[in-house]
Amino acid sequence: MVDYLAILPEIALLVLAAILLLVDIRLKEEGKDTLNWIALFGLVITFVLTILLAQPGEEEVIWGGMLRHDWMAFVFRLVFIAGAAFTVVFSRGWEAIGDRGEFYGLLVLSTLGMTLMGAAGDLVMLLLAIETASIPLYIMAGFSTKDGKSAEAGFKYLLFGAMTSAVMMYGFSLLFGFGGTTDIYALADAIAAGNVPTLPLMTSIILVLVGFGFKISMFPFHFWSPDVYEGAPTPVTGFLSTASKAAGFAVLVRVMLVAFPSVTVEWQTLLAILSAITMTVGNLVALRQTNIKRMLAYSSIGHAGYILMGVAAASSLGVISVVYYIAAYLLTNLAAFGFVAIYYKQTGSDEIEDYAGFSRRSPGLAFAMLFTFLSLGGIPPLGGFFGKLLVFSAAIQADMVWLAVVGVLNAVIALYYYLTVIKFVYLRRQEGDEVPFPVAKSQSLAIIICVLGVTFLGVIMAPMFELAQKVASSFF
Amino acid sequence: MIPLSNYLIVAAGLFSIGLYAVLARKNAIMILMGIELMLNAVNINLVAFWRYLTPENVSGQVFAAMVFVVAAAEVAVGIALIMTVYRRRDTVSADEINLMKW
Amino acid sequence: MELTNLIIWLIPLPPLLAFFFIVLFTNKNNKLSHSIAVGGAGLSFLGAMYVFYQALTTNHFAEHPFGNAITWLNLGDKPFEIGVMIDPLSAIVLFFVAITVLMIFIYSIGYHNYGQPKGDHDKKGFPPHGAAQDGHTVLSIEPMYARFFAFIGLFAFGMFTLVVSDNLLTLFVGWEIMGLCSYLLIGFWFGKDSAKNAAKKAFMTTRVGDVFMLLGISYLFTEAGTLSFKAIFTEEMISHLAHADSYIPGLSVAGLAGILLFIGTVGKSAQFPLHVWLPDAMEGPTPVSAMIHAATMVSAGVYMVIRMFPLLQAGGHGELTTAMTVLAVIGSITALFAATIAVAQNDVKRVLAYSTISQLGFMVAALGIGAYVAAVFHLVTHAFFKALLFLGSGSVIHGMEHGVLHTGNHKVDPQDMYNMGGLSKKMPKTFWTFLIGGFALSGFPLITAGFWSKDEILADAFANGHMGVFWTLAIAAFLTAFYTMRQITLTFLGKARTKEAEHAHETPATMTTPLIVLAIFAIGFGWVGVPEHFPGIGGILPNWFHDFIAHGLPSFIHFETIHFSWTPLITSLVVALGGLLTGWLVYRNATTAENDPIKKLLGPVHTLLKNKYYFDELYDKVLVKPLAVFSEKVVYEFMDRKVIDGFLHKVAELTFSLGTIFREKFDLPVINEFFGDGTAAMTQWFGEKIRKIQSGNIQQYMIIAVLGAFVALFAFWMTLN
Amino acid sequence: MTPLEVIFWIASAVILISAIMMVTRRNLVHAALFLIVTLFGVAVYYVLLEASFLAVVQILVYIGAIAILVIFAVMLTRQVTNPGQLFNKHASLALVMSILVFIGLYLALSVWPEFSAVAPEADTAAAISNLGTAFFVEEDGQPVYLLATMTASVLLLIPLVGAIFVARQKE
Repeated sequence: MVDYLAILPEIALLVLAAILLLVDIRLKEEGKDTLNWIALFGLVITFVLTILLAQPGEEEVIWGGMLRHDWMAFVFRLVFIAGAAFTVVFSRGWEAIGDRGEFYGLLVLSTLGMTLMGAAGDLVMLLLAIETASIPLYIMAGFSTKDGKSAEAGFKYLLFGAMTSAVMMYGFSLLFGFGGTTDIYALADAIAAGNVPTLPLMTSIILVLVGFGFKISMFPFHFWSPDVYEGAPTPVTGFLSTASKAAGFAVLVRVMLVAFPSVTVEWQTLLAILSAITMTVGNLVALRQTNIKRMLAYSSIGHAGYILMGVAAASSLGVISVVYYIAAYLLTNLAAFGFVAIYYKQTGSDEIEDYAGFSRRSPGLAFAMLFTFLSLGGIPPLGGFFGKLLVFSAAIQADMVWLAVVGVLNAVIALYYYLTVIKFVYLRRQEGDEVPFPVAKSQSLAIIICVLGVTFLGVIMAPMFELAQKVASSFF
Repeated sequence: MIPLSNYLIVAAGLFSIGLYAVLARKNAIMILMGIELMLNAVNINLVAFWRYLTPENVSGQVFAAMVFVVAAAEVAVGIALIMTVYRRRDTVSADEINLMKW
Repeated sequence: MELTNLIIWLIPLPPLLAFFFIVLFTNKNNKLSHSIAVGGAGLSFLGAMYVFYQALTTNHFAEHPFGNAITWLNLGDKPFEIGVMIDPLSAIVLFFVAITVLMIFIYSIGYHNYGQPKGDHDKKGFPPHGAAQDGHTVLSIEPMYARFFAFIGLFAFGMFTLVVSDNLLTLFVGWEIMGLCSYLLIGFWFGKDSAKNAAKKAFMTTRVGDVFMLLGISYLFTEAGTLSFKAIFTEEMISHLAHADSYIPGLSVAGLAGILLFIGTVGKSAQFPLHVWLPDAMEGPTPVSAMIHAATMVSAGVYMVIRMFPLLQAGGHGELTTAMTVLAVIGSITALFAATIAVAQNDVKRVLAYSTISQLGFMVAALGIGAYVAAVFHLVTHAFFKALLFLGSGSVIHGMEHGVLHTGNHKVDPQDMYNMGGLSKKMPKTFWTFLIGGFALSGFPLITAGFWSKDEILADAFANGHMGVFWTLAIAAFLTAFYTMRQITLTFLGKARTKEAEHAHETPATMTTPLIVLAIFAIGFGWVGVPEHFPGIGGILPNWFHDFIAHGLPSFIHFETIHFSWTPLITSLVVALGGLLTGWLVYRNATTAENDPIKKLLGPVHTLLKNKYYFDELYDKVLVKPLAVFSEKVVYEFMDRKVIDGFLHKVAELTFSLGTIFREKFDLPVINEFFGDGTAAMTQWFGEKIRKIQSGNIQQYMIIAVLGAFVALFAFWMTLN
Repeated sequence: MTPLEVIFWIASAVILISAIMMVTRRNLVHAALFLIVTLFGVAVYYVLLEASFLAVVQILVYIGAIAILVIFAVMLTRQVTNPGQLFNKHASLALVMSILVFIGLYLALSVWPEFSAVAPEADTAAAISNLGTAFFVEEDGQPVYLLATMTASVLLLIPLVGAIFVARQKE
């Protein structure tokens, strides 16, 4: 019974996907708005059900070891479902996707894959979960088939994803050979007992990291993300940059910490170096961008670098910082892409220059944007700040002061380009900026929730922090 | 008897050939075919490991079967996306599909 | 006790509520907005005074400071607590902050021309230009009047939070809120490019300090496991921190953390070499200058470093630690360096800006030589007289603007002191209060507060044998008196040098009343800290200040009472009076900026001073430009276009074309190829290759990914062997 | 050499040579045919490794599905033969990289003690029936791979939805 209750969210998501796909067939063209509401309510209900019924209890290993029913799985489930729900809100009325049942169905299926990624305790399950999460995203990125850029985004995303996942699978096969088991938790002991030398083991780890690095857009596997983020429909980009990335981190944390304790120092060093390069590359290139989606893409590469810092720390505080950072980052980046989506729908432009006069057209939205960008930049007392603080502390605690210094310098650079956008929003004017800006009720509500959430995470951190502590306690 | 190493070396070779197709062939369909080669290399590995190290346990074969599923799904979606791009741009050459850059 | 603690918690709240109220509800109604803001500041003021009174009347207050804490985060075995604390240091800081903040709020009403009509052509983001009324032009009300009060409310909230905090984290929160507000307020007139740039500069420069401070905070937290002052400043903890080695050889954990935190102060309190933002910040409205540069933000930097004194002195056993030496050197350099610049400035506010940097340097240097009480004393007196001077200068500018509106000649800069002169008769209240403030700044003997605090710093430096610091500060003090008198002479004395100055007007009571109140403190506050051994009057009044503050330090830190000595006293008398006299003598007949007497005397050095030692230009050349070029050329063009793409080509060419090239170049007649078509062909061949460079190419991305994985593995393999 | 070894060497040669042929063909239909040959070679491997179920799946399902899909794609995009260059401008580097990857994998694996292991005697017939049940049936009250099977079915649903979506675009 525990087994079924534990995968209640997955069951609910599957049912929701089926409903969406079936209802779509029956609906007439003018009634397609309903799909958005069904998807939103379905996800909200799933979210509530998850909190109420699927909290982890005593028994952790379920489904014959396929899944782990622990706090990590639980927290990340909430993260993914919330991400999907916000994405649904921002997809509302978006041309070519907002009225498509397939789109919502794929979104929900992808979320299902992610929730499994967060919980997978077995390489077989992990592989299936990663693909279940990724393949719908390839289609979603290329969903606006009338838009050449979108099709190209899907195309590039698929090719890069398929290549890296093939490399990752090769790594999986080697791990299976070294350990003789597919259970991630049994792997550590089996590897230790089987006298696998460090070189082949590190080879398999690096191969696996290619796949994980692709999901979290870590250097040098990040190249796809600016192109794909720019081309994909903006709501999809928001989902890619938050939930999908968070899923990658969930897997990375679990696999690294659980399966490879014998070579912790080696992979720690590797991840620390990659973290430093990732954030530096992301932030420096972001400085030069003129398209806001591309800029946010590079900025999210930078954020991936910060989060990697917490993973590289390989400590309890490290895991806490990763979870906390992801929670704050989820809300801020979803809101950020929300603004981009709303603005694009009104003006048809993604250029940062065209944000001039935004504050006049919609003071409330502009204020929320200010908030969001300040949180991304790590200004207290917002969630982004506390996330950064934790990540830096984790790095320092792990004796990687140099990494923290790199992180701090990067934070300064990052602040600059966030403020550049704010400069256009608040200080520049353009013709016709007296015209006010209609925003759908559900979208303003979503943005208010994001902003409040970010402030909450920055001011009253105890609840989230304790949750993150529980997550960490399943590893240490 | 055939040692395990023989299978692993052929698998590594197949993987590298597939990788070369992915990295170097311009035609996107060829890239997908290259990925198929890589996945087959993975499967040779899995089955060989199963037979030589854990024949009493079926997990290697199950794993291989799941790789089939993944391969099929990726190819199907891949071809769908390639068709979309082809309709818009009249080409399937990976290096001509570069509207977005820098 | 309970009531007091509750009030301490509540002190920061009213200005914050005022901020929200004004922003959300009343921003259309000017009167209601300023009433709410002033009311909020008033409530905080009452609360602060109550707490201060309780602090004075409680026995053994220093041993049992007020405050309590709540658990904020449960970090497993050690809960993370935040809370409030009022000990002698924060009590005295709270006292002056509450007074000055309230005065500045009231002053702002008049400064922003409340009660005047709306300007004819005034736009948001620009200073008001005046309105036509009954045929002549009068001052007009600030177009963003309500918004200003909202911002300063938030700012006050940040400052109060910082002062009542019992731990570094909430202190930092207050610190950063002020950083944000200073950005908003310096750039209040964002329509002016200069204001916009100044705001950006202030924010970015202080941010440099802030990140180091944050690093210091996290480092301290990792090592000490707590950020609470009470928990850190225990004998065991301090000695633990003093004896643990940090990453930097020769520095203890306490030393490194202290220096990192101090870099935060360097940014916030505009110490050398991060001082560049403060003079530019004068682009903000004058009450902002008073608020940021006297009462709150820059003082906060010094307050923080004073607060961390037990950490800075850890391990020194009475001798100077590395951290303290850093403070002493930076402080002295700043004090002298800024004072020399102030001598050559003609803008009435800029002189004060550099003077502030210089005086903050005095405090930092005092702390650096261990003169804890003197540093606090100067912090308080300086807050009073510098707020007074800033508000006074605002009043002068206001009066001059009157004149400008009267004559209609907008080319005349109302802030240039050479356009003034003789204002003492036109604006008597402003003159007398400014005179008091100026004399306090110069350290006019016996009657002004500035004398007592500055004298104490010099006496301390002398008594403990820090002669380098002593003489540096003495020269700085002389310059202080000199430029102050220069300012007073040019502004108020003599005859009016322009028509505008002739038509200047005294400002309304909302502006002059705060001046008078602050002037009282600028004189009277010195009397609470007269040393016992001072000849003649020492001991008449008890040296209350010294007892009160010194007892606030943890008991394991000991001070030796310094013995009275004539040398520092005479020095401070000579520099103060000498400076004032020289200033008056040199400038009483000054006419125009071109004929500035000092300019003739110093020649090219004057140009150097006037241009602030070219520090802005230096930073622009060394930091700003290179970074821009770096991101433009190196990252964007070089990294992206050349390195990644070029690298791929080069590698391919090297491996595969090497053989071909060699065969062709050596097999074919070498000379013919080399001097003939060969070079041209090579160039073309390269050009062709480069022309083909493009990206957005997914396979190129893949190659880099595989290459990256391979390099990682190879690097790992190399470390194995 | 035992007959098994002979079969192994022939299969290896078929796999590698036809893979190389596939990569270098200009005509995409030919390339697809070589892919099918490679996949057959892999199926022979499965037989040698006594994984007969997978061998059957490889031939009946996989080759059918993949090869037909690829050939359809080739036909639909009318790109049977590639005009212009076969390889992109990084081809030479890609070749170096691929060779390095092969050498790297070989070197890394060769230090593993089990690298040259010999196959133990095993009752592989039992394994087939175990495999059949492993997908669906519970073992010791624990459904071992049941959830994986269900996820795989969801995963297969996705391209179905995607295909419908793409097919509808024609309108």
